[in-house]
Order: sequence, then structure tokens, then C-alpha cells
Amino acid sequence: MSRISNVFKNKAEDEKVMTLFLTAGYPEQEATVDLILGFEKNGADIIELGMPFSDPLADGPTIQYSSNVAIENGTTLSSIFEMVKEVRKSSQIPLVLMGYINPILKYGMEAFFSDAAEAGVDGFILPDVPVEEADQVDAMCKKYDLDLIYLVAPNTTEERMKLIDEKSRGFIYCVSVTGVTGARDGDEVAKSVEKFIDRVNSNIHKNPVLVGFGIKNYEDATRISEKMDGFVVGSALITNIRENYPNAGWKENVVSFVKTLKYGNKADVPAS
Amino acid sequence: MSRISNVFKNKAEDEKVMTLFLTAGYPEQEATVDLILGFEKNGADIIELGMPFSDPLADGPTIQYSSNVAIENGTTLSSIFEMVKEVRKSSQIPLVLMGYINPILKYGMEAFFSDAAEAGVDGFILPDVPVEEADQVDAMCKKYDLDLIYLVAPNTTEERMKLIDEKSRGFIYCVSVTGVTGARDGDEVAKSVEKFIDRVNSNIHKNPVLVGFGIKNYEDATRISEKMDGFVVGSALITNIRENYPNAGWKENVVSFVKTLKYGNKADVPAS
Amino acid sequence: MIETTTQEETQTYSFPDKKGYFGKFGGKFVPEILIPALEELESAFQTAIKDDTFWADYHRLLNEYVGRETPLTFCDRLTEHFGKAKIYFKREDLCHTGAHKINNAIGQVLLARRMGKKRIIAETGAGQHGVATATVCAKFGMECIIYMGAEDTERQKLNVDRMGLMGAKVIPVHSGSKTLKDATNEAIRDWVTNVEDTFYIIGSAVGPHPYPVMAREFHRIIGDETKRQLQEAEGENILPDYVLACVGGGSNAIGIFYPFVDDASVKLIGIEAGGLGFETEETAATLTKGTPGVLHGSLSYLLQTDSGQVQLAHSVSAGLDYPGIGPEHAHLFDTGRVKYVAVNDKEALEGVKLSSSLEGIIPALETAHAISYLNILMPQTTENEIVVLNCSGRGDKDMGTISKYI
Amino acid sequence: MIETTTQEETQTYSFPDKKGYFGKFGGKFVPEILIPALEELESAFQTAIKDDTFWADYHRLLNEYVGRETPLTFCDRLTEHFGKAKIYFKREDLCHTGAHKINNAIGQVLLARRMGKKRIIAETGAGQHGVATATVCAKFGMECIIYMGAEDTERQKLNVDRMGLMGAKVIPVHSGSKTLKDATNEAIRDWVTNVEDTFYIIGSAVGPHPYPVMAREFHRIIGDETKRQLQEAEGENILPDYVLACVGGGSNAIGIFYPFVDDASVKLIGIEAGGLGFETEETAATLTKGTPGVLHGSLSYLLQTDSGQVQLAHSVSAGLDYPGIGPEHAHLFDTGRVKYVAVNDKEALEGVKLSSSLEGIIPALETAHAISYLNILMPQTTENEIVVLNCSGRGDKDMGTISKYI
Ligand SMILES: Cc1ncc(COP(=O)(O)O)c(C=O)c1O
Ligand SMILES: Cc1ncc(COP(=O)(O)O)c(C=O)c1O
Repeated sequence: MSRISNVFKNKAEDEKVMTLFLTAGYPEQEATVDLILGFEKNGADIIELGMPFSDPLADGPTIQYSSNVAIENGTTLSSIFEMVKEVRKSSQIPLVLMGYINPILKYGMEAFFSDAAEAGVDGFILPDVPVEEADQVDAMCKKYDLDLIYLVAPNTTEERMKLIDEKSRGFIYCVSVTGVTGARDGDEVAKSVEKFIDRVNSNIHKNPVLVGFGIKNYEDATRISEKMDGFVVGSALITNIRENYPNAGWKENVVSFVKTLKYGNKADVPAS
Repeated sequence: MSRISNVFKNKAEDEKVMTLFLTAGYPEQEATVDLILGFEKNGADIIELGMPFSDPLADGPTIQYSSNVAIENGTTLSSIFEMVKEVRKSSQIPLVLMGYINPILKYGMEAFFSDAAEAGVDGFILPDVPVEEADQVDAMCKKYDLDLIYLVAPNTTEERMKLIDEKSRGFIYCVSVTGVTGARDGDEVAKSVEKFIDRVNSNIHKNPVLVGFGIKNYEDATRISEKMDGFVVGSALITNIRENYPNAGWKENVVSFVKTLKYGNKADVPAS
Repeated sequence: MIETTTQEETQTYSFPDKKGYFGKFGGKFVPEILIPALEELESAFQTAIKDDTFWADYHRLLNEYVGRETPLTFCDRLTEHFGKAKIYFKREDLCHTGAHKINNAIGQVLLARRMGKKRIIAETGAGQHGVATATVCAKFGMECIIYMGAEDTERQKLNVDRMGLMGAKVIPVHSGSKTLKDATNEAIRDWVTNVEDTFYIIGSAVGPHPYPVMAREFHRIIGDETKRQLQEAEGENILPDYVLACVGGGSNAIGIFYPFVDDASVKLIGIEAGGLGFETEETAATLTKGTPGVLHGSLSYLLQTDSGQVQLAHSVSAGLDYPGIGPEHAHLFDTGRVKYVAVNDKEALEGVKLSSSLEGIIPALETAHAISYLNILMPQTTENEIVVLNCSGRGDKDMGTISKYI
Repeated sequence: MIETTTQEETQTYSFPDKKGYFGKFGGKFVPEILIPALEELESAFQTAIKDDTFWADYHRLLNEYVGRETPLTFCDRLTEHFGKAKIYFKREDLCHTGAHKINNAIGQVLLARRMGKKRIIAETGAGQHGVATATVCAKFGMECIIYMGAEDTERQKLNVDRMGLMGAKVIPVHSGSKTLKDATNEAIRDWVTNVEDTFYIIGSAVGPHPYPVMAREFHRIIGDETKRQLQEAEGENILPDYVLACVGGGSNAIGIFYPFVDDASVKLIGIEAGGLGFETEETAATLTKGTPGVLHGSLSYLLQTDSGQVQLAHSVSAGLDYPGIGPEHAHLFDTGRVKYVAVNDKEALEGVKLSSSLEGIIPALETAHAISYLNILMPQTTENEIVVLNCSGRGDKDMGTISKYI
């Protein structure tokens, strides 16, 4: 059983799986491993590690910005594999690489998935590779025993949700509103997603479902993920890093923000 | 017999009739009468008085310039008539008004020719009124006993020369080279005109012929008008005024330039 | 009488006469030296227009090079906007180089070739006629000299560069007001000087006879096409109720008006440039505001002072910024066959917006005067009427001016 | 298989396949959220192209509004200049708005109407596609949003103003390199966000399936007309020996190439922008210099770094300044059916001069790349051959750049 599946298997009935998106190499390559380990200690269950791309057409300005910085910092697929290896020295947190297909093609499909597996990657989210274009990626993932995670969107048909449920391994990423990644207002999101979440729950049975896009804080997360297995925070986390970096103690601040995402201000925050 | 015809009748066999072109009102309205009288004293036989027009399309830059100055000075057909009247107080030199038809139309045909006759004008050269368009002008001139002088050009056919000879009264103005008024090189002119002058002399019998365009000095004049009844100097005279005005003694300088045009540096210059 | 190319109908309107007069207007008020040139030109023109091979060349070039015929576009959204008569645009803006001017340039350059002339001169204001002339000269490998007011060469640098690129020599004219009027004077002076080997292509329906009639005959294709196209669109024997065109020198207007002159039911309306208002001195509304006079070789209407000096025109559109007008328009004005109105700078700019936003057609500022007049005309029309407007040129050349004002 | 509009011949070339692939290239590499939109689009497209009324609307607009058919101009002086094969230009520069782009914009806006979309978005580089889109939106009264790199909005202010005048909203894109690539990213983001009511009109033969095939079907009229016109000019069954077109995203090229793909005797040549030289990094020669990759929704060739980041393209001509290329060209390149060559900035500027001075046609800088290639090609041709070059646009928009260099 994969590390990802283990997370869902092992979580408490009403616990929500918190997945954090972090652009690899942002704000500096050296910080990524530390951040991941810090996130894990403060409640992160899964890490989505963004592979930066020059033309991130499914991302909003926040993640575009972090991608540009990461590229300028020299982040490449190879350097990301090194980060993963470093994490694996001390942690078994599931690591999902998220990114666009072009750098992978350039790296070479077979080499990429083989190196990823070797480094200790668990799965992939490739936003510009829909099911239709995924045959080769799917084959590679299977060959190297890696999870391939698809997205569903509010306009995904029920028939297609079933297909995606069948093809996905690990979990399914449910995009809560139409739109690119970015910090939307959680309230607005909450209202518009209820029906959508019901449709998802009636059509997706095989995989756990995480909900993402627009979650800024504990309250958003709690409300939106109520009928889901967990949630993903991306832009809000990048924004928090951007606000703190490079002030003294920035890592600590970011990490404590992460803690509030998972636990709010509840009394029962476990000691980190 | 008109004043103009008298000039040709009374001149010595080998004497050349010198006609000077002066833009009325240039360089100042007040100077025009003085200049005319000075020109007469220094050898001018006929004066062509330019009626300034905003769009003198048959004139080169020198005369355009003088026309603009004259218009800016407030010169109008009425003010020109005043100048003519002033000249007539002390002189019987033939005065030919030269200019474009539009200001005349605006003044009113009948009024213009009637006022001109009354002021003491002798004739007209209207460069944009060819024979074809001259019926009304011709009738007016006849009515008020004024001469109407046409031009012939190197490309005028022999047939047309005969027509123009028939229509012209006073003299004929022979444009020596194709081109607008302006100071051309006399040598060049001389060469190109010989054949043309022969054609003119074999076709024009009724009227005396003056040759113009491009005469800058006594030598040009002598050479070019050899087989003609006289010559016209325009641009060279305006240029001379432009060079002298408004320096002290400018009028005297201009007047003595005029003397050299007629007599060169010959010993037999009559005392002025 | 000038023979025209109409085979379809007997015209009862038969101007100009042998002397080149349209009623009281026209003629050839030029220096003697140009008389033989005009006679040679007239005779070449008369021969050419009776020669099928001449017209074959002319039509072949217009079809295969200029892109004629130009469409007659039904302007559904403008029509809807006013809710009255149907509005059509005749699309001269789609001609190669962007305006109707090239129809005439093609006709005249073909004449020049027949006459064995190797050197072409022209005047230009905004540069549209200069570009059209430079274009046909490039296409025929002829020497090309364009006179342009020094002020215009700066205001219209883009067109100066276009002409230069096509091998024409643009001569800035520093005399007088340094605009179109003076460029025309200078072109005439060049012609007077080089009359033997030079052909002067005049850019509008102005100048001494036979220029106005030549411009008409080379532009009447606009009206001839319109007549046929409208019948194709609306049914046999259908004529427009109104035909509108802007009037600078008057070439595009006469081109679309002429084939309708004998159709009494068709109301013809010429729109002049009012400038800052035709009640001011800053105007180019020659017929509305001018008086008869002679400029550039013909007797027509003219903006002039009390002492007969030609006034500077003013219009936001360089192509209408001219104090004269073709003699045939003076005649059509005097006889009342065509109605002439004036539209101000500001209204013209509104016309640009109207057509751009509703039809996706950015018109030349010249054309925009006619478009703006729709605001006045349309309320007087009815739903079963048809208005045709000559869209004489495109607005690319004017974007600088338009952006400044809008 | 995509059904095409060819009734005349059975095509043996039958790309794209059902999945939108031209051989190895194409597909739809887009976020899940766009999949339903692309499926809806494809189904609307498939229905439309089988519907005569759709084509009737399309052809009516192209004829009566855009000014098609565009002429096939015999370039006698260029032909003489080289003294070899006959040269023809297909005159897309005479289309309303000045380039071929509007053929596609018309086709797509008609689709948008059929699909009930009210809001149109588009990306633009030089502004030609933006202007074409703004134009058709004005004509149809649709909301229009144009994404344009912030740098391009300054470099191409004239076109920004043209779009604004027609009521379009131009949004400057400040992300990435602030040019076309980033404008495209931003347009896709808008689409992702507003997918329900928004139709994205892509400006070239790029993007996810069915965009490349749509662009081809809406531009193939260029080649279809050319084929017929050449036979009218040269005789039945005569085909060109060479067909040339510049290649940015590849829309004008595929438009003229496609109808000749199955005519084995016709050599097809696509001319890319070499920029400062395709041996430098400052180039836009995607096929000559790039490698396979995915950008903006399809698998094709791409200028990219060793780590798969997309490179900035460079070309003096904004319309070719794009690091990608349509997938069909990638296929035609790989199969060798079309030959692709690169022409540098400097050579392109020479091309502008050549055509301007000999033919009186000032081409767009994009087109000038193809014209310049005549210098290489013509010496290899013979007198009984025929070369057709797609004159994709006019140069007015480029006069600023051209004047700077010449
Ligand atoms: C587009 C356009 N329309 C109209 C005119 C006015 O000239 P005309 O009255 O001779 O048609 C011009 C002159 O430059 C022009 O460029
Ligand atoms: C005139 C012209 N030609 C060619 C192109 C290149 O585009 P494509 O390769 O899609 O024809 C453009 C793009 O803006 C253009 O404006």
C-alpha cells in the first residue's frame, strides 16, 4: 500500500487530511526540505511539491510568482529529486509532484518516472494532462508503482467523474470553483460548491477526495472540506511565505501559520 | 496709340526695350512709386507691376516671396490703383499689371478694368488666363481701351503663336525656357532659346516681342534679346531688392542695379 | 462633349462641355506653357476611353491588384441603431493602400504610359494620394516625385515613409502655408518646368480640364458597382434613396454620385468639413462658405478673403483640409442636384466612434464626416428607404489624431 | 476524423485523428475544467461544418464585409527582377483589418454565436488578431476582452487604440515576459475562470484540439481561392510549383498549404523568423531550432531550455515572435511534406523593400520573411514554373519598425 493510501487509511473518521502545496525551490532551494519537514510536524499529511514551469497556465498570479522565483533559483527536476531524497532521510510524508508536462517530456518520460520513484516520490498531479492524454504517463506510473492523481472540476460530467475515479490512484483533487489557483473568498467558494460536492460524492467512490482552490484559513478548510476527505492549501501558503520571507524567523512564522490551518485556535493542538 | 505702343514706335532701331517686373507693395507699399520712378529714370521703358496673390503657381520662390511680403504689407488691388495714380502724377511710363485672375474676379471684372483704366494702367498680363479663357477679359480690355498681353512658350505651336499674335495688344511676352519665373543661368537659357526665338519671329508679326525669364544682368539681356524687341527682368530685380533692403541707401543701390541692366558698364550711359 | 464609359444608359446629364465647363464652372486657367500639355492629355484621354484595351488594363489592375470590386456592406447594427432606413457602406477602405484614391492613380498612370511619359509627379496632403501614386509608380517602374507641404511631411511621417519605401521621392514644400495648397502650387511649378517628359497625376476632381472629368471617369466605378450591387442585394430596379459621400476636392463623391445623377429619385448629399464650425474662419466647407473663384486651374468655389487671396482651410482630417473643390461639385451645388452640408471636427470624431463600435469599421477621418451626418439624416428617413454611404478610406492613417481626441 | 469542407476532391491526407492528433502532434493538454468546454466546442464545430447555413453565413461575411475573395496578383516586376519562375501574391493584405487573421475570427465568432456565448476573449501579440477579434465582436455586438503583453501594449499602441475604438477591453498582461506567450497564458486563465459564458478565439493554428483544425478550416479559403484563381489565370489543371508562406503559429501557412497537401508536385515552403540568426538564442525559428514539447495545450515543437522551460522568442516581427508552432506544422515538418526555412530580421527588412519598390505592396514584417526567401528560392526555379506567395498582411502596422531600420 502506498504512503498516500496509508494516510487516508490511518486517519480518524472525522479528521481531514491536510495537503499543502509548496513550489519546490521557493523562496530558496535550500529552504524546501526544511519547510516540508516543518509542515509535517505541524499537521501536514501530504505535501504537493510544485515543479516550477515558465508558463503555468492553470495557476494564478501567486503560484506564477513562486514558480518564476524557483526557476530563477535554478530549480530543475533533478534538483527537486535531490530535495525529495533529503526529505526521505528523515520522513515518510507522502510527496506528490505537481506540475506541467513539458519539463517532464524534456527530461524524458521513462527517466523522469524512474528517477522520481528512486528518489521517493509517491505520486503526481499533472494539471495539463487530462485522462485523454495520460496513457503514457499512466503506464509509467504503473510501471514504477506511483500514484497518478486526477482533478475533477464543477463542470466535469458525472460520467467523466466515474472515469476519473477509475483512472485515479491515491486520491482525487477536487477543484472547488471554476478558476485558476488563487486566493478566492472562502465564503463565496463555500456557497458555490455545495451542489458540486454532492455530485462528487455520489459519483466518486473508489478514491478519497481532497478539495482545493481558495482555502485561506482553518474556517474555510473546515467548512469546505466538511463532506470531503480533506483539503489542499496552496496560494494562501505561498502568500504567507511571501509575506514572511526573508525576515528573521520567517520559517517559524510560516510553520505556525500551517498549524493554524490544521487546528485553528483550538485548545487541542498537539505539541509540535 | 497706347503708351505701350509708343515705346516700341519711338525706340531706336537697335535699342532694346527694358521692362522691369516689380511686385507692387514689395518690399513696402510706400516704396513702390519711388522705385517705379527711379527705374524710369535709369532706363526702364515699361513697368510690369505684380499684383500679389497667395498662390502664384507660375512663379518661382523669389516672386512668391515678394508676393507674400506684399500681401502681408496689406497690398490690395485698390492700393495698387492708388500707386498707379501716384505714378501718373509725374510719369507716363507704361504700366502693365501682371497677376492671377482670382483677385480680379473677387474685385469684380467690370469694376476692376474700369478702375484700372481710370487710374492710368495701360495693360495686363494674366499668366493663368490663356486665350481660351480670355473672352471676358478681352472684352473688358477693349471696352476700357487697355492692352491685353499674352505669353508664348517654347512649346506653343506655330498655329497658336499666330492666334496669340492676333489676340495680343501691346506686345507679346515670350517665355524663354519652360519653367516658372526665377533666376536661371543666362548661358543655359541663351543656348536653348535660339530655335525658339526663330520660330517666334517667323510666326509673330503684328506685335513686338519681349523675352523674359532668367535674365540676370546686362550680358544675359543683350544676348537673349538680340533678335527680339526687348527683355523683361523680374526675379533678378526682386533678388537685388531683397539683398539691399532695408539697409541705408537701398533704393539708390537698386536703382543703380537697374541702370547696369540696361547699359552694362558702357561708357555711353546717359546721365540719370 | 466628353464621352463617358456608360454603355448601359443614355445620360441626359452631359457635362463638361467641350471647353471643360460644368455649367459655369471648370475651364483651364493655366499658364500658356501648360496648354499644349493639357491638349495632349485631353486627346490621349479621349482616345483611351474609347479604347477597349485601355479599359481592359484598367479593370484588370483594379481587380487583380487593387482588389476591386469592393463590397457593398450591409451595416445591420448601424441600421438597428437608428431604426430607420437600411444603411449600406461602399467599401473603398478595402482598396489597396486604403482609400479610393488609387482608382484614379491607376487610370492616370495608364494614360501616362500610353503618352510615353516616364516621370510622374503628384501633390499630396495627408499622403493618401501620394501613397497611391507612389504605389502605381512602383508597380510600373516609373520615376515618382511627390510634393507635400513641409508641415504635412511632419504630421504624416508614416505616409512619407511609405512613399519612400516604394521608391518615390517626397519633396517637402516650404512655401506658403506649407500644406496641400502649396504642395499643389509646387507640383504645378514642376510641371511647368518639366512639361515635356512629366505627367502630373492630380489627386482629386480638381485642376484644369480635363483633370476633373478624368478623376470622375476613373472613380465612377464606385457608383457603377454600387448600383449593380444594390440591385443584387435588394432586387431589380431598386435604387438607393440617399447617397452620401464626404467632399474634399470631391473625387470620391463624384465617383459614387455620377452614375446616379440622372436618377431623380436618388438624393445625393455631399458632406464637407466644417472644421471648428462653418460659421468660424477655421473651416474647409468650401461650398457652404466659399464664393466662386479660380484656384489651381479651374473656376469653382473657393475659401477666400475679401481681396481674393485664398484662405487656409481647417479640418481635423488632412484630406478635406483644402480651400477649393472640384468644379463639377460647384455646378451640382448651383443647380441643386446635390445637397452639400458641413460636419464639424468634433462631430466627425463621433462618426469614427459610431462606425467603429457598431460595425467594426474604423473609417478615415474624411469618411467619418459622412458617417456623422447619419445622425442628422437618419431620423428623417423611413424603414423602407435605403441609404448608401461611400466609405472612402480606412482610419489607420488617422489613429494618432483620433487617439489624441478620444 | 475531422470532417472538412472539401467537396471537390477526396483528400488522402486525413489529419487530425479523432483525438486531435496530426501524427504524433496535437492533442489537448489542458486543465480538466476546459475539457467539457473543448468537447462542447468540438461538437459545435463538427455540427457547424456540416451545416450549409453556417458556411453561407461565413462566406457572406467574408464576401460582403471582409472583402473576399482577395486577388491573386501577378507580380510582373518581381518576376522580371529574378527572371525565373512567375511570381504571384495571394493578397490577404487586402482583407478588412489588414491581414488573414479575420478569416478565422469570423469563423469562430459565428461558432460562438451558435453556442450562445456572449463574451469573447482573445490573446494578441502585435495586435492583428486582437484587432480582427475586436472587429468581429463590434460587428456582432459581443463583449470583447483582449489579453496583450504589457510590453506589446506599449510597442503596438496604435492597435491598442484600434481595439479600444471598437469597444474591446484590452488587458495588459504583466506576468512573465509580458509578451504574446504570457498573454496566451492569461487568456487561458480567463477561460478557465469564466468557462461557462466565454468563448476563447485563439489567433493561430495553435492551442488544444479542435483549435488547430478550426483555424485551418477557417483559413483554407486562402488556398482554395488560390487554386481556382491560378487556374483561371494560367489554365485548367495548372498547379503552382511552389507555395510560400511565413509561419508564426502557422495559420496563414496552413490556410494556403492545406488544399495543396495532396498535390505531390507542389512544393510547400514555410518560412520561420530567424530573428538575429537561428544559430543564436535570439530567434523564433521553432521548427528549425526547437524540440518537441507541450505549450498552450498541444504537443508540437517548442523553443525551450534544457530543463524544459519555454524560451523567449525573438523576431523583429511581433506576429512571428512566438516560441511555439501549430501541431499540424510539426507533423508536416516531421513527414517532410513541407520544408521549413528561417529568414533573419535583416533579410526580412530587405524583403519589405523588395516588394514595396517593385510591386507597390508594403508587406507586413511577417510576410516579408517569405518575400525575402525569394532571394534564395528564385535562382533555383525555371521560367516555366510558378511560385505563389501568401501575402498574409499589410505593413502599415510596421512602419514604425521599418522606418527605424531602413
Ligand atoms: C479617405 C479619403 N476620403 C476622402 C478624401 C477627400 O478627397 P476627395 O474629396 O477627392 O474624395 C481623401 C483625401 O485624401 C481621403 O484620403
Ligand atoms: C500579417 C501576419 N502574417 C502572419 C502572422 C503569423 O501568424 P500565423 O503564422 O498564424 O499566420 C501574423 C500574426 O500576427 C500576421 O499578422
